[in-house]
Amino acid sequence: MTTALPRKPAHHERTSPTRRRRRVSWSLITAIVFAALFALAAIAPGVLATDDPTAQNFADALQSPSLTHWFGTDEAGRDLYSRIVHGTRESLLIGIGAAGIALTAALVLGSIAALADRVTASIVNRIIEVAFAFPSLLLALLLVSILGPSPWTQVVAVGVSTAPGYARMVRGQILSAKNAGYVEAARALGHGWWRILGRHVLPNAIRPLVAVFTMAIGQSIVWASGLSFLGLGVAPPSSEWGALLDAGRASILQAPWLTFIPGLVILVLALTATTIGTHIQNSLEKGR
Amino acid sequence: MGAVVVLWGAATAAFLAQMALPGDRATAILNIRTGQAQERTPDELAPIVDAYGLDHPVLVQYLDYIGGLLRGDLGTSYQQFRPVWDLIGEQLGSTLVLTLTGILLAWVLMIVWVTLTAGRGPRVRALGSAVDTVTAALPPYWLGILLLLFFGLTLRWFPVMGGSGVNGIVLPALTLAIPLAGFMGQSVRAEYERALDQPFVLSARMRGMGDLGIRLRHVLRHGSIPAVTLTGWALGATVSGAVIVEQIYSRPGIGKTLVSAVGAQDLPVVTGIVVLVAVLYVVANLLVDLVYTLIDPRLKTS
Amino acid sequence: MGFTRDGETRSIVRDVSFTLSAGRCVAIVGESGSGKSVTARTLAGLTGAGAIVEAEELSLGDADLTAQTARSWRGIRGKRIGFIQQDALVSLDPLRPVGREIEEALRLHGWRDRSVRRRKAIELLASVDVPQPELRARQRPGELSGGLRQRALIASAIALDPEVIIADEPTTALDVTVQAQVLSLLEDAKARGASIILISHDLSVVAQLADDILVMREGEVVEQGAAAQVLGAPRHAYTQSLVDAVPSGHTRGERLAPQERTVPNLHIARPSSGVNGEPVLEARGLVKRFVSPDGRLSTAVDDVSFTLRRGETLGIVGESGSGKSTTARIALALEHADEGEVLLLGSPWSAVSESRRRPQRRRIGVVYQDPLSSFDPRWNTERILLDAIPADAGLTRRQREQRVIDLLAQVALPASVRERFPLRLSGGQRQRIAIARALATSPEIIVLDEAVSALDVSVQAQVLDLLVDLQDEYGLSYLFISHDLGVIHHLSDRVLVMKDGVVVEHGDAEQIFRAPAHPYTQELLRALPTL
Amino acid sequence: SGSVTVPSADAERVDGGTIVYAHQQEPQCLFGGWIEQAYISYQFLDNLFSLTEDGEAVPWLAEDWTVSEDGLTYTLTLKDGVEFTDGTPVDAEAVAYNFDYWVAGGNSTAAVWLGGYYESAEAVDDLTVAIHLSRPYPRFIENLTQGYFGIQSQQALETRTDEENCEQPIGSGAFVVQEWNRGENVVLVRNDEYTSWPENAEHTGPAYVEKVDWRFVADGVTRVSALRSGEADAIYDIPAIEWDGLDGEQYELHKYVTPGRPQQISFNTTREPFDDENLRKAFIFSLDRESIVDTIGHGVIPFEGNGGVSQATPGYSQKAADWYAEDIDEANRLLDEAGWTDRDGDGYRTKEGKTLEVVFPYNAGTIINADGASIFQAVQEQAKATGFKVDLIPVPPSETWAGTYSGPDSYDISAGYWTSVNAGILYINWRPSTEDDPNYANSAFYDSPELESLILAANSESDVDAQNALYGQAQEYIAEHALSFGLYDRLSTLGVNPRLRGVWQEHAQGGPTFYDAYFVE
Ligand SMILES: Nc1ncnc2c1ncn2[C@@H]1O[C@H](COP(=O)(O)OP(=O)(O)OP(=O)(O)O)[C@@H](O)[C@H]1O
Ligand SMILES: Nc1ncnc2c1ncn2[C@@H]1O[C@H](COP(=O)(O)OP(=O)(O)OP(=O)(O)O)[C@@H](O)[C@H]1O
Ligand SMILES: [Mg+2]
Ligand SMILES: [Mg+2]
Repeated sequence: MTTALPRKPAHHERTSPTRRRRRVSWSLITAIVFAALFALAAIAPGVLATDDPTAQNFADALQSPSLTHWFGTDEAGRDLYSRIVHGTRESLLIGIGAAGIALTAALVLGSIAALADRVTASIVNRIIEVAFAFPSLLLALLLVSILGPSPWTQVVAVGVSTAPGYARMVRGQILSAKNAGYVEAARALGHGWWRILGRHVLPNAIRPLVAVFTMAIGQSIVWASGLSFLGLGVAPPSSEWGALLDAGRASILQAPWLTFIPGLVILVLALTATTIGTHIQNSLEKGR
Repeated sequence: MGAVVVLWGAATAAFLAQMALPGDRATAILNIRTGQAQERTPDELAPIVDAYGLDHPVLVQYLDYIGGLLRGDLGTSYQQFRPVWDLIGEQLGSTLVLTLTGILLAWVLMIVWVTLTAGRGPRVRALGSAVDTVTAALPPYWLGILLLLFFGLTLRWFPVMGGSGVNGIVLPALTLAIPLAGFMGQSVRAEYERALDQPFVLSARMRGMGDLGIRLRHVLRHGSIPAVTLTGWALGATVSGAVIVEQIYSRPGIGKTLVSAVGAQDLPVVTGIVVLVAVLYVVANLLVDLVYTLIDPRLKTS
Repeated sequence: MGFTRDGETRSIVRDVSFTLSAGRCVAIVGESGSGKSVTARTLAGLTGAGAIVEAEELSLGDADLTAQTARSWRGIRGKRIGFIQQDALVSLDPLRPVGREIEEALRLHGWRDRSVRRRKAIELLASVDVPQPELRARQRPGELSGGLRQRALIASAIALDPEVIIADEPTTALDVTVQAQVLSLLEDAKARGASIILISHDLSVVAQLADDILVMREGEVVEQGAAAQVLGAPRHAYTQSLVDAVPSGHTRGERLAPQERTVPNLHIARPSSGVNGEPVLEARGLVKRFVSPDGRLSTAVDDVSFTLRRGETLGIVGESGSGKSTTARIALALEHADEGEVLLLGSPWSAVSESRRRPQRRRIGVVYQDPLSSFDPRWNTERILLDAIPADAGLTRRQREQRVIDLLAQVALPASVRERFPLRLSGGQRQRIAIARALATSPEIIVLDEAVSALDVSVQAQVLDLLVDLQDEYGLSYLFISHDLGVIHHLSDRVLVMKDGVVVEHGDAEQIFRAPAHPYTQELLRALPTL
Repeated sequence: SGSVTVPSADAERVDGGTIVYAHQQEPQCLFGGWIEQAYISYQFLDNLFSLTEDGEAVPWLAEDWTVSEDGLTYTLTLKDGVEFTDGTPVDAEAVAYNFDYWVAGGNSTAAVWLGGYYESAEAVDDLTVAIHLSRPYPRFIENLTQGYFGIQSQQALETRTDEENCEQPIGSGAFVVQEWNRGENVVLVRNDEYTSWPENAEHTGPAYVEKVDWRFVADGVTRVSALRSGEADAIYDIPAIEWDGLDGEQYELHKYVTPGRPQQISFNTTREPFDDENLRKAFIFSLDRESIVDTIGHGVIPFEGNGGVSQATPGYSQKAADWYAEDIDEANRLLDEAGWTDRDGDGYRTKEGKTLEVVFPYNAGTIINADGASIFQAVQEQAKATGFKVDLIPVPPSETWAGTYSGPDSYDISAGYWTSVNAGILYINWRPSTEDDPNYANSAFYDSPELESLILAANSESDVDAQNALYGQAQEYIAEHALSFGLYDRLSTLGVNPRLRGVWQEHAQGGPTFYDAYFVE
């Protein structure tokens, strides 16, 4: 006799090692395909889009997506698909660069706050707190005003203004990694402090940040579009996605594709990055 | 003590950053008053320089400013001729209402969504976290306009020009809440699923408790801890998040005020807002600590 | 019954049958992973997702349990079946007062009035011998000792006087004295007419309570019968080996596990002097104080002195919180003592700077209770061991890799383990890797802090055998810490009994176990269940 | 979305009601020298004169005026019995005080208009003001019709704080500022005692509606949506792309081409490359400005070829506007001739290793809206074809206002408009900028006594036709020397729900006027 007993989540299950047998993860494969496309677009945009991204064709202005113009055209008849493809490099630069700056700054500050001697640590801690309490929008506004508009400014502005949040996270991670059993075990083996720091503490503290980093990529581009919204975007005719997103804003009722498609692309990038990041993090966490 | 340092630091940073802004402040003040953007002759600028002491050494200006702060005087806006206190006081209420409602909504959305999807088998979980990621990366302008067009223009449930009216708060708050819910959802989900795996969940089940009861009475509390941290952060980040929403829904608020003050190089207003946000941040942190110990009394001692 | 995953079904437990009548206790024993908990959960209808349960009959009183819906199961659980879970220490919600957990059981089964519930919860706590029940009811699990927590859990399980109590490892990880209290509680319940299903890998615990015993192995019942018969005259070889694997005074010098003795590959020069050689580790008047959470200063270790000689095993025994681990950490110079000093191989150890100590560290190794947390989760076994081999050993890469294989062989692990991550290994294998790591530096002393407490008897037996073999072979000295008197008795030459940071008794193992001088030691020994 | 319900032509007027009007930008004060301030203050401050559609100044607070023989003294006669809403009379003394107040910094734009001409104002008697000028200024009265010249209560200005005067100016207008919820709206209530309507108004007596809820809605999409949802009865600044749609849905649309300087681009004539007239010409020849503006402006934004003044300005020269048309060959010829013969890898012209680079900062988000930015990008792209490398630099507001990119060393071309009721703006924009007497409003930094004297002669010419001819010559001079070129005209647009009637755009600056507005059933 077979009876179906109530099916409840099994609690041993998820922690049991047998669980993690390799399976084909379609989401990961999709993510990798997209990542490859993004990379290609960034390195050799001409391969994916042969049209000149700035070429205007007034007769073709504001065409909705079609076979000739996959993503439609903008008010000057520029092909949105080409613009997006050619804007990939700058967008990724902003996304990855800003996330990179944010996390690097966070790592440096966070590690000092967690590892340095009392006085230094508390000074750095205060700096992080102040930076955190400082409205990040204002920080970005001021930086763009001081540095002048360019993709690099965006990278710096977005990166610096999001760094304090991550710095706190890093500090927490390092503090907990520092107290981990394997650190004591390494000490008991007679390893030096720097070796322990380099081999155990930092790598383990950084591990959970992989997912954070990948998430930060998408967020940075959205942040950059916020700066464009405030008139602090990259210089035209750049087709950085945040700028595209913002440029299409006014015509959202009549030409929704002009803002929807860039937004969608940013979302896909965010999803791609997060999927890959989660996967990397999981494989780091669980071993192979 | 720490709070004082944070306030002083934020105020000083704001002051210095303003000083580092390129361009001449007096020119900005005059240009904004005329709606022109051009250079100005010293004669034109003299009255303004005089009125605001812009020719004093930076250190003197700084000391004046800090002295004012200590006396609780944030100065007077160059553009509106009003004490910064009044100006902020007037705008703060609406921003606070917006953020608090937004945070509240975010919590509700996040709890419902995570409770529905966390720990439910691979498909549902994947969907759950994909939605988290997507919502967390939604450009606020997009989201705001979509909500406005759908709920405001098509369904007419809520006003398009929200203003500060009561039912005008819903759409702006949702615009803030949805990405925040996604953001919080990502970290809550992990914690939530971890808690679902805990033995005490099984013992509750063994007591005869149903799944929903377990999720809401036991697991949620464990899962919420990261969301509390993020909430503290969100309260502090109020200004940044609110500005776009305030523009779309034509709400008054501190975000808009800040952006225009930066544009106008209205130093007293900018620094005033920074100090205020720092205060908010300090308060938010205190609240977060309090909520932590409410949720997890173990944290009180450590 | 079995589990289905990814389309393939794995059968976990097969052909288990028993009948339990009121007022009796049936025990299920077997090594880890043999399916005891799965069986227990199945009885309460909570086998888990993807589980397929086939039963010819499964009934409780006159209710057919195979025919229950999710909703009707909820009426049975807690009311007719009380379940005391394995991992008792984490089976109460850490964020809620324990009183609320007990009330919850009442609330779920129709007790509407809050104040009545509250009163009943306090009564229940009192009935399981919790002192100051009103106060305790308001405290959270974290504020209670392990024993109290276990009792609170029992109170919540028996709140509605269920006909059947399922107790899955109710005493694991508890001190002997607390264990005795818990067992007597279950005995009371039994006396009141409840039927008890007791699950344990500890035969001595089972011996106290069970009327009938099922011995499980790999999902099958290998032996089933009355308690006295199964324990006294086991018929099945497996049961016999389980009985044999229990360490105690009787087993001293005997092998616990049936495996052949493996003679490990040599890399440590066999010391010339034998047992009772010169002192290798000396502690003099160690004192360590901590600031407790309420701000007061508490003394964790109070004037502890001992001497560990070459080739001998010094056992430290005592209840949880008695300062054993702190002593060990001070001995390892990982913790700084407030007073007193430690000498390693006759020279100052605790008093010198860390940089002077560092080259010496390889001479004293350590194995922890929880090896998993002592391994960097990112590293596989090979990397962990390579990292432990001293860089100045003058070995080439190839030689170092060979050394890893040798070390694994020394702890009786196959070379294939190198590629694997500790998380993916069994508890016994992990503990062996921890020992291999300790051996990698060719130490003369190994400090073992609860190194076998987390293992089940048969695996524990293997590890203990290994330790004995290594000592025989290389004349290692062990500072062996455990709260398990049996293990201490089995292994130690001399014993240190600690209580509240103080050494209450110190001397030759045989003598202490035979004729304990201190009342505390006597109490410990009295509480010790025996087969 | 379908059409709005249009009441029948003979629908009854309902008295009272509140007009919800969604405006774009919120000023820092309700009175001042920014056009946004003029728009709102026009609702509650009366001017001395009002401008008709034909550009004629007609009585408002002033009943009449005379000018002395030498053109240096204007004598204004005020209406009798008009009171400010604080109860004080609108008398000669108050008006004279207002003049001094503007010049002393009370309204910097008014001060610019009066600067160089105004000497003093005096109350001759209760209702007679004499204004003394240092030079003849025939268009003086017309200029006074701009919102910058709203008359405020002297008592209020003298006795109240800056803050109060900023927040609630006291005038004698059809409405009174009731409250200002910053960031949200200004509530204007009807002045029931109103007696001083302008002569060109459509009715007399107090306004029909009781209130105007003047809201600030920065986002164009939101404004249009508010109009469609019926929440707003009227909105300002319709995005060009929405124009046809709203028109089709039967909303009443108003369009006003602002006179004055159009949205034009001027060349920095003090440095390379545009110190060379031929290069300036080459740049203009490179552009097909009309199709750029027609495409991006959706046929709503008018193309403007004239670099001096807009087509709505009296004295406009069509000849100057037509001076240049796209002529790529000519552009290339001029460039080759100037020695910019080589091209780099991207197709930009070079000369002696230097790229033909044109720095073009624009004030993103403040003065230049999204359409403007698109038009500039189109200019950039077209100029690329003939080898100009135009570097568009979006300038953040803080730098914009600080004038960072406005000095002679900071740009090659710059864009901007300046509203004005007449071609007198030419003087402000083209008065030579010299070392000793810099004129930063002269964004070409062009120093030509010839041009100056043309404009000055025009300014002082009292005969309208002769004056227009002189202004025309000045515009042609600008075109001939390619000092600046026009792109498009600045518009002031309104969209009005058809159940609200009688809204009109005043003719000095195109702001909405609600005095005559009323709802119908
Ligand atoms: N939900 C599940 N899905 C798949 N396999 C499971 C599940 N729960 C348990 N198992 C497997 O069933 C086997 C028996 O597990 P069980 O927990 O009953 O062992 P046990 O005898 O209680 O061991 P221990 O003494 O360690 O508690 C183990 O191999 C375990 O991995
Ligand atoms: N780092 C520390 N800070 C504060 N108190 C500590 C610390 N480490 C240990 N203690 C306290 O010192 C006492 C002795 O702890 P120790 O870990 O040595 O006990 P133990 O005998 O090893 O117990 P167990 O059997 O539970 O491992 C305990 O009361 C413990 O709470
Ligand atoms: Mg078990
Ligand atoms: Mg211990």
